[in-house]
Amino acid sequence: MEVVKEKIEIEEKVIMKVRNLKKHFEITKGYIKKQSSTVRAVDGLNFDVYEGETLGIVGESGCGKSTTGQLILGLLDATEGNIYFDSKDIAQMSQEELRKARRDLQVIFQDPYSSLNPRMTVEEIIGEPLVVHKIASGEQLRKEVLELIKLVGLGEHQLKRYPHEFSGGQRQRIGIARALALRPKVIVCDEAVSALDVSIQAQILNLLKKLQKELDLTYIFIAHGLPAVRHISTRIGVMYLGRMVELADRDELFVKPLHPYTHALLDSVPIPDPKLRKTHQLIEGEIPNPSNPPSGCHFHPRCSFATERCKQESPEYREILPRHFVACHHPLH
Amino acid sequence: MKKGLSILLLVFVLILAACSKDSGGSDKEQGEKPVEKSDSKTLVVGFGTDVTSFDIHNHNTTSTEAVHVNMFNYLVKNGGKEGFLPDLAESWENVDDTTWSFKLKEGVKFHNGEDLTADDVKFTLERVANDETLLEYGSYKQIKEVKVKSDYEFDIITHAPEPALLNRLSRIGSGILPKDYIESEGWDTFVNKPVGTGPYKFKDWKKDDRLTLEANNDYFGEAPKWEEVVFRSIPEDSTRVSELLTGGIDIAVNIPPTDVERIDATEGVTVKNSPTQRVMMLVLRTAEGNVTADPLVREAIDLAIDKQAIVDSLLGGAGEVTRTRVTPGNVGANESLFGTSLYDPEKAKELLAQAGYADGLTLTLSAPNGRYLKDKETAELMVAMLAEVGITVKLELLEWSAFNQKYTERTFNDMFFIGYGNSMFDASLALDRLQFERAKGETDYNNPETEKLLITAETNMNLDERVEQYKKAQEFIAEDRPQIYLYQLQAITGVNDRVDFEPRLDEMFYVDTITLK
Amino acid sequence: MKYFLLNVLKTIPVLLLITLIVFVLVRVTGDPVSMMLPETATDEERESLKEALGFNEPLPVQYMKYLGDLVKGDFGESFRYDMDALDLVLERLPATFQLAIASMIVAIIISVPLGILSAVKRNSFMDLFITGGAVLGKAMPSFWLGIMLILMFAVNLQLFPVSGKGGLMHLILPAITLGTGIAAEMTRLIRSSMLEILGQDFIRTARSKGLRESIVVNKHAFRNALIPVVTIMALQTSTLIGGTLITETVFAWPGLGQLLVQAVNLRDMSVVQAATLLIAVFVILSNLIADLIYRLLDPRIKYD
Amino acid sequence: MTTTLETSQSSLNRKKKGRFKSLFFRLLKSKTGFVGLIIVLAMTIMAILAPYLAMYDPAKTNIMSRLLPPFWLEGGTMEHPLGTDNLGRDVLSRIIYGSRISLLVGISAVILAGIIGMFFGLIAGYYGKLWDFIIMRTVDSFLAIPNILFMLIILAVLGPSVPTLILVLGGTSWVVYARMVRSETLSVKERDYVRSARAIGAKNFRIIAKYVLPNVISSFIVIATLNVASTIILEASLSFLGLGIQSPDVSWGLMLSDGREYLATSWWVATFPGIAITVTVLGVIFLGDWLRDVLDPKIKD
Amino acid sequence: MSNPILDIKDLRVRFKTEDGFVPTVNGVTFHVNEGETLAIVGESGSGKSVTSLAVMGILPPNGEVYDGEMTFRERDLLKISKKEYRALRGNEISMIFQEPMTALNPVFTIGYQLRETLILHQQLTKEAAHKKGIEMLELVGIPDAEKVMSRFPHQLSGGMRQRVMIAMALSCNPKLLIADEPTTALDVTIQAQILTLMKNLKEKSNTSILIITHDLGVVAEVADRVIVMYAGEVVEEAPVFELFENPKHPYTHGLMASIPKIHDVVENLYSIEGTVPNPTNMPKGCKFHPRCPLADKDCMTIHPELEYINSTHAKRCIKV
Repeated sequence: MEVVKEKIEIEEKVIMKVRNLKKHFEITKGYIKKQSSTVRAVDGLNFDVYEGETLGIVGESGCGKSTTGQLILGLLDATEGNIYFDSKDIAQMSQEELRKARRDLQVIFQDPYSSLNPRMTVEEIIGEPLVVHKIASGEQLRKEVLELIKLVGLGEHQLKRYPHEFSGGQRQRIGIARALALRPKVIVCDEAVSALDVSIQAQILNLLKKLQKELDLTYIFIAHGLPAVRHISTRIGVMYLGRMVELADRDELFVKPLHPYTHALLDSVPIPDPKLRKTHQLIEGEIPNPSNPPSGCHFHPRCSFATERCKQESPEYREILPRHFVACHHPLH
Repeated sequence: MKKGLSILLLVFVLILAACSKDSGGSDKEQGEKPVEKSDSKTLVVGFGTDVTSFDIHNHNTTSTEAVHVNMFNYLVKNGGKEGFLPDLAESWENVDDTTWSFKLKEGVKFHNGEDLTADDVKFTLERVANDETLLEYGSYKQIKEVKVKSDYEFDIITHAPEPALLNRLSRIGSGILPKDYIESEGWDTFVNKPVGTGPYKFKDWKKDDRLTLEANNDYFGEAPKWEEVVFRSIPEDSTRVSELLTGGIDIAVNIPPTDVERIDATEGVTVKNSPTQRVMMLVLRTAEGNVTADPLVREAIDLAIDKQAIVDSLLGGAGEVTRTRVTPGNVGANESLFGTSLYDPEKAKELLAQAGYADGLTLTLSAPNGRYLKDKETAELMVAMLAEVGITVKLELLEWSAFNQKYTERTFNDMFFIGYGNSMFDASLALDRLQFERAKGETDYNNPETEKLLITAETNMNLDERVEQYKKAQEFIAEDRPQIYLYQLQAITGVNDRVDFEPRLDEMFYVDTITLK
Repeated sequence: MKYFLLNVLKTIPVLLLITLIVFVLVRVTGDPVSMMLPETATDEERESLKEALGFNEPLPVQYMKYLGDLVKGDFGESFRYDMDALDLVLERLPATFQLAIASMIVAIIISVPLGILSAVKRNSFMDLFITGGAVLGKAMPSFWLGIMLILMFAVNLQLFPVSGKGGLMHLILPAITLGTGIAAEMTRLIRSSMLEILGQDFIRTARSKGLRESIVVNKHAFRNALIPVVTIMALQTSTLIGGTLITETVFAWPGLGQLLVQAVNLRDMSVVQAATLLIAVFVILSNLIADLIYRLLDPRIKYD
Repeated sequence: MTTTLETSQSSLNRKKKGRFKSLFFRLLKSKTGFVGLIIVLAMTIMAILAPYLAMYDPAKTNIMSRLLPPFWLEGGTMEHPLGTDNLGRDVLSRIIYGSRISLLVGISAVILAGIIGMFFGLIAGYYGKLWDFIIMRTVDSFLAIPNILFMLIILAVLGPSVPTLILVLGGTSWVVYARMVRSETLSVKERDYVRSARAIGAKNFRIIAKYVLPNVISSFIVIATLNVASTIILEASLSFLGLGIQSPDVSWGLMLSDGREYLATSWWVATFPGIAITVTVLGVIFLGDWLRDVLDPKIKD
Repeated sequence: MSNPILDIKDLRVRFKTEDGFVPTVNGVTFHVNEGETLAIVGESGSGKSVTSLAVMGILPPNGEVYDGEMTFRERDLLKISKKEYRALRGNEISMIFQEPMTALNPVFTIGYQLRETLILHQQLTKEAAHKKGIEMLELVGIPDAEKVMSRFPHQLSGGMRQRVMIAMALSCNPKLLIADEPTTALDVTIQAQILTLMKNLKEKSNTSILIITHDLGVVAEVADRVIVMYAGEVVEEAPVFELFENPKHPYTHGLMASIPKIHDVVENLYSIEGTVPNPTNMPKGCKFHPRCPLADKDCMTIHPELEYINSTHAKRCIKV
């Protein structure tokens, strides 16, 4: 009994709380802003991240998932809202505080070809965080770097090389090693496997899983590829036009999607089995322009269940079932 | 690519070679295609610079005046040896030390039809004598006032005795202007549509391109010989030569000595050398603290420079060596010092040894670049010549404006190289810089004997005595060497054979002295 | 239009800076008076002229005065010509324009076909020849080229007049002289721009449609390659105007360039200032126009 | 798409040889680049060894042997293989010595301009906002005044000498670099590796020094190389206007400009320095183009 | 068995680089039958796109076919003149590309680009071509076709642009449509739309499709037959059902196992170790052997031939 209770407590320990997070971009035409429009890239996000979990965030282009990642990392200033991390608000931190906070918060980027400085050796790249935070130097630094590079499955002989001498998968490993250098608590994986070939993608996904177990990491896994997200995540949030439309435990979401968009999204994924060939339940139309989103529920013009209410009223994001949040006036099931 | 490169270079060199062959020079054939003759009644003269202004009191360029003389008339003309000749003034008389009385020719009309009267003379001369912002103010401030006695009679009163007044009145700034026209239309109109009394009147002026004059058929003198005269401005020497060679211009001034042979070899064009008022010289500091303070050193410098060689090689003969600045044709010229020069490097070495510089010495020479004919090369050559006798010269070549700045600030070191002109045709302007007060910081020349001669001559109204004083002073100067005179520059002018042209000492272009053959 | 106006506004600080730069350049350093008087002038004469022209006041005062005058449209007087500096400069503008435009046309006539050809025949002997020629064109100082052209075409062959401004024939040699350097630059630019465009996906699309290569190149590729070229052409205006300083002197062309060279040499400061300002305005203007053309050529910008 | 990937992979392989070694190998493969390098090296060596290579003092005049033609023409001798000028100075020796100042001025001016431009470009690009505004407006102002006019005015005033020439050439052309570095910085700033440096917690200075600068420098080197060529030509143009190098110093531009009077009569006086300029510029541009191909993947052919 | 309209035999393509020739397609053999959809699947660097460009005759300037045969409807593509080839392109063979963002010329309107092909190949007048263009746009499901004709590419979304590309490719009723990664750059929901559209259009016409993709999901969805490429070679060829049910080659096997399944979560994914070999430095013997779990000494030396296990299923492996 006690054991079970403890387990739940650990599981439920919130490491990050995102509240009412907004990021609006002013799009300016020409050099002097006059004809500007606002893109609500992120428009009121609320979610928690639990310690040790992998929170997947999926959505199609323009849904704001990458912006969310950058906001969490403090690489962008939030327009509004709070991001509590270790009880401190990232959104309100000064540059200097942010610099310190980053020891616990790291990132792996999408494009392995552009996320490593081409003018630095692998050793420098991986050691950089330790040098910047004055954690290690000299022999100590070298030892740490060596440990890190082995951790991600590369060899010592590769330390003196430059990024361009590596393949995409290997670069992503270097990126992971760099992210791990500071022993962070949370790593944001921003489309970390999207640019990789299938066979390499599998290697990296396995590596990420292994590292999570060994190092007690929490991942925020941002991606558009549903299969990969499902594979690695414990919980998954679905975003559409800057808003979270659904958030639930992985299996719950896949088996019992409540939001029509989630449902359609899952249904659109081609299954690599010709026997399951199907006629898709197609969503009509295109993803609207984020600078001019539809009124009410942003999804209503493409939704086959939409009613008048959906056009008028923006649905509340609420916990319909335990641990299952959705923003829909007419949830499925 | 190597192949391509070499081919390209080959083509490049071939074009050049072909070109150089065609255009004569090193190969046997010299000169260009013969220049065709034309009998057009339009005369085209190619200058190096444009006319600067029609405000005759506010410019000081000889080439501008060379054009103005065709449009305006002075009161008197400087006839050189013939003395002063009447122009607008019919007669004149030196009444007392400070008063000159004049009588104007009657019936002279301006181009706009107005009559010329004494009021116009008063207007003209008093303007330049009183307005200190005018560039010619310095040459006319000696005039106190012009007293009009009648329409055609007036007196000029000077502040002090002014022996050179007639010289002043026969040069830049003394063309007589139409008072009524200027006063009613304003100066802005005048400078754009100038009106004078001369044989040619203004037609059109495209700045930095051409000034066109047309015949004034109402001219009070001999009728103009040309229908139209065009003064073109062509700054680049080689372009001017090319224009001459293609018949584009009839007369080209300032021909580079290098092109003389080529022009001479071309049928239809010839080159004329003529003396000018400009004398090239080295100006030395004689003050204590400079090595040039030692007269022996100054003499050595003089003896070390082979002036004739410079003239022959660099100027293509377009110069005449001299030991004085007052050249023939000027009042007070000491002709015994003209046409000769000293050159004796052996003696120069001895003098240096005597002065205690047996091991050589070092001094600085500043020279302008691009101001005078072959100035840079001359300076370089002199440096080489001085080196032969053991004088190491640090040559400071300065672009003209930079040179001029140092010149006015008087911050030159031991020596500088300069060419002075003389628009007054009188020794006073040529020698006044050697008066002690004015020589400070420049030559610091201070020979009491010379000083006395110069001061008295300046206001001496006894002309013969005055001339003798100047001649004497020149001898002292030639021995003291505050300035080492090198040579009188000659103007090299290219002339199309269709016209007869004799260059003048004052470098004026009296168009009507140029005739169609 | 609104966009254009906003860009015009942006040029105000630039213009102000330029007046400052020009003022500092010209006024702080030289002594105009010494240039205005002959070698034989006395010190008193110099001083009195200085006083009379107001050069003895402190520089900031002079600058403010200068700015004030500018606002009133008064650019000062030319010492050399004794007339309003602005009028003098404006008078010269047409000649320089004529030369500049002719040179640009020469540059375009040379560079467009050669640039395209060398891009299409990349790495061939033709390409080599053209790029080599472009380098040569760049490497020849224009005064040298100008003199050579005069010697060859005006003196020897007598095909063109030597110098001066007149009819169309007078324009050809100076335009070639000035245009060659620009053409060299533009040929290289068009080549690299074309090469970049020829590697684009839509060129592959055009080919996959079965279009003739000439259409692919001259229509699909060139229209796109033109876009960066327009911008660079505008940037070349400054070089072009700078080139007139030399070309006009060689060919005795009565334009702004010659005026400037003489004005600088004679320290005719008002003219230098007026001309420099006017040139700056012209360069800025041509950049603005290029920007407009750019927008016309590239629909992506117009609608974004 | 695939093809570019494949070629980039083959270049991956090549780069394993080591950066400089591989650069050299690639240089050997590019014929124009190789020619360019040889020319530039030859000119540099000529400049360094001038006193040993030249037969005469470049300023040594000899009035007796003025305007001698080159040896292959009638009247020419092997004593003056490329002839003599109007003061009887040996043209070949002057060309050899001229390389010193031409290259010195060309290279130093570019270095000076590069340093200033790099500094302001980085600040404008990285910090943006007001800095950017001030710097870029200044750049615009400079760009609106033609280079040569700018120099003409300053040199007329300061007086031309080697140091002022370098100062002026450098001080007026920095804007080109500032512009280029700024735009490169703006694009580099958006790359993920700069983001990741910020995510690591690196300070701005470190990011500029270790992440932005090294990635901007290759385009910078390309532009700088090409500008050495323009500067050499510009120096010649200034000589034409009488504001270039002054005697007794020798530069090619000065020789060319002085010799222009003799183009019609003694062509060798101006032609050989002209060829020296052309060949050097050719070499520098070839080298620069090659560097562009190698260092700057964006403009890669 | 129906007629092959495209028959490729032992196709070899190489690229000229600074290091000399780099072979990227090393003896590819396959055919496309009338009315069928053949998928070529492989990872980046496998040579699948180069193959398609070679068929179109639009290899980049530094690429060349240096060996092999390509026959399209009895015509030898390597022998016909450039002019004849041009007449085929966009007419009988047409192609759509991966990046709809960049595959359309940004400075011309959609209408212009659509009309261009029609005027060229079908000799239509401008008006007729315009009308046909609108028809085609409607056919591919573009609303407001009339308006879209006067738009510029950047004014359309990615999905719309890909539809335009398809309309353009199909406008002359091609016999063969080559689709190079047609949906890779699109969002999932849009991908589903495009794939459905392609399937529907194919059912209406009798166009054969050669689809090139790295996504086995797409393959499973649309293909009739599949060839798997690795390092410039075909390693397996089979009808789609057979391939997914019974992959023979270890690479095909690995590829399938390494895809995360959306409905079937496993703790650890199968992964093929190592990386794709570099074309300048190909392994000897079987090109897959360094990454192959079954490889032994023979695999290092023997370069296996493509052998047919039955009339439709071929593999290039000596171990299975």
